Amino acid sequence: MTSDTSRLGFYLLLAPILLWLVVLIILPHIGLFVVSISEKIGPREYETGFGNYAAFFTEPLYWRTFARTAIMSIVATALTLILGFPIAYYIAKLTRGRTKTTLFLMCMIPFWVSELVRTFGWMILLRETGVISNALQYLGVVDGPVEMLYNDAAIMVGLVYTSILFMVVPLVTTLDSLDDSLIEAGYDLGGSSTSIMREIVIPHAMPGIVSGCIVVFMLSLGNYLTPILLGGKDSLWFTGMIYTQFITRFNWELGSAFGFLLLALSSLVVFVGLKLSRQSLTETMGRT
Amino acid sequence: ETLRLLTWGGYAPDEVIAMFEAETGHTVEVTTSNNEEMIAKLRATNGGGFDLAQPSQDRIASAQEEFGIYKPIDMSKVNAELFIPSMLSATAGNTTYEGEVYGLPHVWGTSGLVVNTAVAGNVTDYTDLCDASVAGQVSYRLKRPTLIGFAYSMGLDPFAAYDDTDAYQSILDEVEATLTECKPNVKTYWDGGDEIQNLLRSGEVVASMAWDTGGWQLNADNPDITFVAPEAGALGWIDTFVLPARGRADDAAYDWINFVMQPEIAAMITNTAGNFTAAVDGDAGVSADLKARYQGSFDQAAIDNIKWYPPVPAGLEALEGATLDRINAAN
Amino acid sequence: MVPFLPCEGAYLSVPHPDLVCSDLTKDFDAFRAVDHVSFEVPQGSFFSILGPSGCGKTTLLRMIAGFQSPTSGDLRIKGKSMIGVPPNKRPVSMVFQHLALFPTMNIGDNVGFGLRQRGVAKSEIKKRVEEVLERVGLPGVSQRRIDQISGGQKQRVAIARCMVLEPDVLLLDEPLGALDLKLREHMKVELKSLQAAFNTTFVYITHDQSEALVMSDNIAVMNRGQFEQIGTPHDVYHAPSTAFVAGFVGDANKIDAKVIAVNGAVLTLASEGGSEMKIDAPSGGLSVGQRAQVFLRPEAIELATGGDGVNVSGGVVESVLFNGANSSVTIKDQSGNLLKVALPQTGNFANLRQGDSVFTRWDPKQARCYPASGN
Amino acid sequence: MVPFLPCEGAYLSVPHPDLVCSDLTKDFDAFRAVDHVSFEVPQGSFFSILGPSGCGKTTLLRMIAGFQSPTSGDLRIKGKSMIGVPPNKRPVSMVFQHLALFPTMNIGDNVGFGLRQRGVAKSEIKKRVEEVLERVGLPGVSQRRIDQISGGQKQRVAIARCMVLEPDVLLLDEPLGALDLKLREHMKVELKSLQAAFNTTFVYITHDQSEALVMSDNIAVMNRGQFEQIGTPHDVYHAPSTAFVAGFVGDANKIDAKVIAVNGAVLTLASEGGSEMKIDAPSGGLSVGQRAQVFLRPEAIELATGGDGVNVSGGVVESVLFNGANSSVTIKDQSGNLLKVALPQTGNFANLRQGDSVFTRWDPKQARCYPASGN
Amino acid sequence: MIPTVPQPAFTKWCYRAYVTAFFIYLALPLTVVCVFAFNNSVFPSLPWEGFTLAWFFGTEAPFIGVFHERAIIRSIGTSAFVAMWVSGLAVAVGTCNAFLFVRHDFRGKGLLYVLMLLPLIIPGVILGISILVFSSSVANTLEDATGMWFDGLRPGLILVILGQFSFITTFATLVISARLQKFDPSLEEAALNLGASKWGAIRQITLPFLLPAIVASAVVSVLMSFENFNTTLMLVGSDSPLTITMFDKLKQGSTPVLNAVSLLLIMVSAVLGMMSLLFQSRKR
Ligand SMILES: Nc1ncnc2c1ncn2[C@@H]1O[C@H](COP(=O)(O)OP(=O)(O)OP(=O)(O)O)[C@@H](O)[C@H]1O
Ligand SMILES: Nc1ncnc2c1ncn2[C@@H]1O[C@H](COP(=O)(O)OP(=O)(O)OP(=O)(O)O)[C@@H](O)[C@H]1O
Ligand SMILES: NCCCCNCCCN
Ligand SMILES: [Mg+2]
Ligand SMILES: [Mg+2]
Repeated sequence: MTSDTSRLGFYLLLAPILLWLVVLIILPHIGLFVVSISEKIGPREYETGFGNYAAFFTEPLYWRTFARTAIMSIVATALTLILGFPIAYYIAKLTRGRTKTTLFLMCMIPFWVSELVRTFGWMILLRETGVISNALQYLGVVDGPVEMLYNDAAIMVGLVYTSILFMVVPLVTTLDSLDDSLIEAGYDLGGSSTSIMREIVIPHAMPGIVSGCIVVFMLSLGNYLTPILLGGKDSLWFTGMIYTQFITRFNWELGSAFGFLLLALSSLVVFVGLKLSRQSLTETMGRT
Repeated sequence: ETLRLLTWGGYAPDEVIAMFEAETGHTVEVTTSNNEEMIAKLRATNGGGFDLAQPSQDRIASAQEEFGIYKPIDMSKVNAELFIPSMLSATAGNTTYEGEVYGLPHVWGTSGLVVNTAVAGNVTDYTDLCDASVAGQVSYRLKRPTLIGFAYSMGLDPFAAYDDTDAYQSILDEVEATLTECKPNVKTYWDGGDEIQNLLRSGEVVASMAWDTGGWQLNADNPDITFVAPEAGALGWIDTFVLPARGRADDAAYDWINFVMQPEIAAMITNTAGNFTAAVDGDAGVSADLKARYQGSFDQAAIDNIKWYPPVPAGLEALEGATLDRINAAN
Repeated sequence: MVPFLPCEGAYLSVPHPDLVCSDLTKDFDAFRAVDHVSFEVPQGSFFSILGPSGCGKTTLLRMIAGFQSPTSGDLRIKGKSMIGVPPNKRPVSMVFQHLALFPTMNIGDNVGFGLRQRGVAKSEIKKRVEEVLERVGLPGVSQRRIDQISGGQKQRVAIARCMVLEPDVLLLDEPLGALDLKLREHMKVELKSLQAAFNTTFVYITHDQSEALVMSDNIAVMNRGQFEQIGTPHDVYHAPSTAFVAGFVGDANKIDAKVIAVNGAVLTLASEGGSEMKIDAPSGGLSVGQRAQVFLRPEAIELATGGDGVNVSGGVVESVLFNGANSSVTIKDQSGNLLKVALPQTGNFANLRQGDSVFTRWDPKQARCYPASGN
Repeated sequence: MVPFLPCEGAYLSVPHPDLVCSDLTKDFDAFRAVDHVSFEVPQGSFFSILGPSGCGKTTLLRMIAGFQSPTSGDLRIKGKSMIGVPPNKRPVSMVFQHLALFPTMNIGDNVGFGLRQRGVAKSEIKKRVEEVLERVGLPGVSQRRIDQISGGQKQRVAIARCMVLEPDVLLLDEPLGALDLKLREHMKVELKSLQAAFNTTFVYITHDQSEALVMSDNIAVMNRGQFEQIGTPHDVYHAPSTAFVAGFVGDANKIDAKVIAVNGAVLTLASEGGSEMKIDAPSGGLSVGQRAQVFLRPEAIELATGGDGVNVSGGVVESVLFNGANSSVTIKDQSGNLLKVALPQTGNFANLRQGDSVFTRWDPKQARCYPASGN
Repeated sequence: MIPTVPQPAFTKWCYRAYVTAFFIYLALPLTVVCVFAFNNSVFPSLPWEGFTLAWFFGTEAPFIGVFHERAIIRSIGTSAFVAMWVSGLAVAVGTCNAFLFVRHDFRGKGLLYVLMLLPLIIPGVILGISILVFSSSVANTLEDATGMWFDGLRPGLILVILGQFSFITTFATLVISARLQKFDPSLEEAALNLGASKWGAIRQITLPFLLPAIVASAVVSVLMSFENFNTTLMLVGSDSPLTITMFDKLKQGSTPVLNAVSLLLIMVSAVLGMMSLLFQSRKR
């Protein structure tokens, strides 16, 4: 109880988190930045400069892919929200007891297997010789095989699938905490379903919506497998580009710059999202 | 000792490993990969993490120059008699950097066309993949062999331009235009050997630029599908043995090299990988079917027309990369 | 957009009670939560439903509000049947147990919610919100967040939110339950005066008898889904019509006894311990030999230093509970029965100590007596 | 391993109070939560600290338990100073406000926890746990989880968990605060009898005057970190030594007035409204012209239909609060002062209605009077 | 909208239909993956060639079952090894963090908390490359200076473990903090009051109370580690965890062996997930 020992305890608790954050997060990102501002001018020769960033802005391929990735991620986030909200609402407000637990668990199932397996499943379903194409032919809806793989829609399906859980869970949590009597009070005061949704339910669910959207957006933006495996020849993804720079092109410098830009983009979108919805990172993410 | 082997799919069949482990007492851990990733991994580890790697011979000298990730071959530990002398010396020539030899030949083969002749018999050259008759049913890799194959097919000579950056760039520009135009024809760009085989086998793809071995393996199941040496010439490659700079099990690595180059073992590898090896008498034990398929694809003219990859000068891949990116991005 | 303006005009000539429930019943599967309840609440009165936890009060109230539909029976407000009318179309408003103020809105928006739903113009809403807040004694708070006001103020905001809609009937589900003791005492009085000021019909449910007694014009005492008695607070306290009401409303000594003589209205009973007592009260048809329960309020018993007469007995002080004005003693009579007796507020007997001998006396008219039931 | 066996033997000859606090003070930064508090608690007595929320009760108790260290002052238990002794080495046990039963252990493990810390043998622990559970009236529950018993039972388990350690002093921090009304009434009586049975010194804090009055041998009334009065429940209720105590303990009418005459012990005062009153009580040195506060309990005022004399005045009934035995009326006198008057339990004046005229009368000895303070 | 407010039957019906469709959407890919593990064909696709267990137990090429695929068996071992370490480290550090954030007030706490949350909004690939780039440059510097080799700083299991740990710890911290927040500190005081030492109180009271959260976060960490791809991809050396091996195989083209592995994975994680949930609800 004396202040000496509690000081010691405090520092003992402080040490691991500092070690973790400094050694694994902060220093590596500084390192990444340092590498991103070194330009390669010959074999094993480098000099400092913003050439890599310049390359990004002068090469349309790079920034287009960047924009494309951002836009598709935002679309995927919006889709996930639209598809997930009714489900979360159903689980939180329209079911009780065992049914509720079961449905909630069922939402978690995809999370329990790796993204690779999920994506693999979609490949089996969507490919030209896949299950859906065959089923449609069998039902006589189409006469020949249909290719549903290798396009942006397939990517969307995969992204939404991969991330829906991260939308539904925080939504269920926040909606659960919405007291039924608030909704009843809304009706009692003459509200309609839409006005109650708009004025009571959604404002209450805002922290869940925001935290769900942040997580889904981050997952989509940083996704690699889904666009690679489900996407077609035009489906470039910025993470794939980073991978290419690091692995195929051995160009760590440009890859680092890309990485930093992606980081900046994600921080920016998250920041803007938080500002627009008047939420704080600590409050929304702290409660997931 | 544990031998950590970084190689292509099919180059280290389980039965061979079992025999090797039984004979030498080493254990083998295999990581399958491709040229780019092999180099990338070794670069990231600064030449560590693996004890033996198998990139293609054209990609060794430049990587060594840039990253210094390999160590020279100690010929005294290699049983040179197991190697076909011409290949040994050709590889030595192409993988010399600052007077040291870094590579030994292992498997060789070609890239060309794999075609379902029943539906796409008209595809006989790389550029035929862009023909309207096979629209949406074509595949190739978005990698440098495709650029080079198309260049030859378009009447250009990319290898000759290797040392002239500007000339090479203009070749690339032409190829880029063609491939960009060809893009709507492509179903998907393939990545791994089995992937393209699956696409061809299921009929989703009917013509493709691919490795010869894939074509021959498919031929066994479906006689309509086979490897076709393109009119402009197949692209010849040799995959090698190299020692990562910081490999820890050199002895095991040399043991492995000497073991797999024995004729019987080489034949086993040929039978699984589908490609012939640089082992003396390696083709003796190879199945007659495979030989027949090889002969069906390559007549003497075609063999003479094989374009063997010269070493890639440093810096060239950056140009190619940019071209590939632009093709990828084009709409 | 204005579905329930107070129904005046045509109806005014016929003096309807505001709320009429007839034979209202609600079953949850096999369990009957509300059992053939009938009552009427006249316009402008304060009607309380008092009963122990789980007796069905909330279920009844929610049927009136439209959140449960009755299994059978009818429910009329201002003469119109409400069966099948959704909650947002009924001319009733409800103050929820935990108030259910919308935490995402400020006070003005909370109070204005109902008017917004009716499509009232913004400026008009603002005016009426200010007005009603003033009437509940909270002028100028409309910009505050709901966590910036105290519990008692929240209470008033919840009422204002309902009253701004001018409902025919205001329903209140134990709205004081969450407040602390002192505040509850205060709000009891305040609620009653708000009701008087608005002159709206209040239907109030509670399990706290003191709340019901203090505020109501009429009280319905509910037990196991049924109404046991409906009456004024005075009736319910002084003339409970069942043993349950006698025991539940107010403090009472309960004595198990047997009738040994009936003489007109006067019963003579013997307690289990053997002491005899006389009761002059509605007997509920008790006859000699029947077992009965006698209820006797602590304040109905007088202490004396000696004497005899009807219902006088000597005893010994078992314990003294000093509690200011509410002090009491427990007295054990000769036959071993314990009797709780309120100490007179005059300060007499304030020096009584454990073990002292003392006499008790009570008026035969002050006790109530019911046939012993199963429980 | 047995650091605080009850200190008997040598000490028995010297009759120490169990707990002595002298000039105990606790500052939180600039804020003084406990301000020079001194008191003694004799062995085996029930000592309550009564005060409004935030007055520093918990802080004081936590200093005794060792969770806060005093800024200044001394604190002795059985004669030994406890300054610097860590909480796990003090011979006191504490019953926490929310009981703090360990949810991860069953009841037996909860009660045995302290003995395990002392390294008592398993079989011995089992025996003593059973014993103490029996003493608190809960034999055989040791295998149950804590969520399998009721609130009142939890209360007793929490006490058993402390008592098994035979502490010199048991501290209780509003242990009834979380219980509902009926259970609280019941536990009040039960706690007192448990204390008598164990004959352990209890230090009990509460903001509920009725708890303190019913249970305690002595009550300290605390306000803003200071003790305003220490005395028996009777003293505190009937002879409050400060205005704060008079207002806080029990219900009282508070009348602001001015001294217009002093005649020995009898003061004559004029209320703000102008009515005159006579008070015969310790005056606290009031002199003519001084402003004063008069406290008058509702039950000290008599109702009459007419008459005159000392402290008699006519008035009109402003409102009637019918509440059974605790009914009262508010009466407005001619000068507009409101007076709350308890209705006699005899049933007289039960028919009083709003607007009736009535007279009030009170004994000059029943009022208390203090100099008006700043607030 | 809620059960107590009546809704038109049609609305209710549509809503249910949507929910059903949604759960079919959720189940479909996994079902398909599992079903094709039993297809007697070398492709995980139609047509259905009959039922076989060869993709589990087969020894004859091309029907080599999971249990005879060296690479897969080895990578499962690698994954398990990585997951154990990651989960152990993450839970340990997460527990410390929880105590730090819940029990202590200090300057810069808010900032540190935001930093702690940061890994949630850093894409996994970036975490991977930043650690790769940083550790490589440290290794290069050290090696240039000392002439020794620092293999731990090169891609390999250590970096994979650190990489996964770097963001999984955030989850562990959040889960454990949430539980610690619900802990009533007076329980610890009660223990002290009953004679326990400071550490004894934590060990006997606080940690058992945290146990459900600790177990839950350990399980979640294991699952996250097992399925992590993005970060691992950049840091992997010669020992690749299961997802990487499967990805390599998938790129090569796929056989139903992958379905078989997936089926096993689904089963194991379902069991793990259930266990942690059961544990949590029982210990609540
Ligand atoms: N939706 C329901 N399904 C089944 N039984 C219910 C339901 N709602 C209430 N009950 C049961 O009906 C009975 C009455 O419940 P109700 O809530 O009306 O009691 P109450 O008088 O309001 O009690 P309290 O004072 O505790 O609020 C209880 O026994 C309860 O368990
Ligand atoms: N750790 C602390 N730091 C600063 N101020 C404190 C601290 N603990 C208590 N206080 C302040 O000291 C005063 C007394 O607090 P304490 O908890 O002792 O009151 P209490 O009488 O127990 O009130 P309650 O009846 O509400 O429990 C309060 O104003 C409180 O805000
Ligand atoms: N199945 C293995 C094929 C290996 C091909 N190596 C090709 C190198 C081309 N540059
Ligand atoms: Mg209720
Ligand atoms: Mg307190």
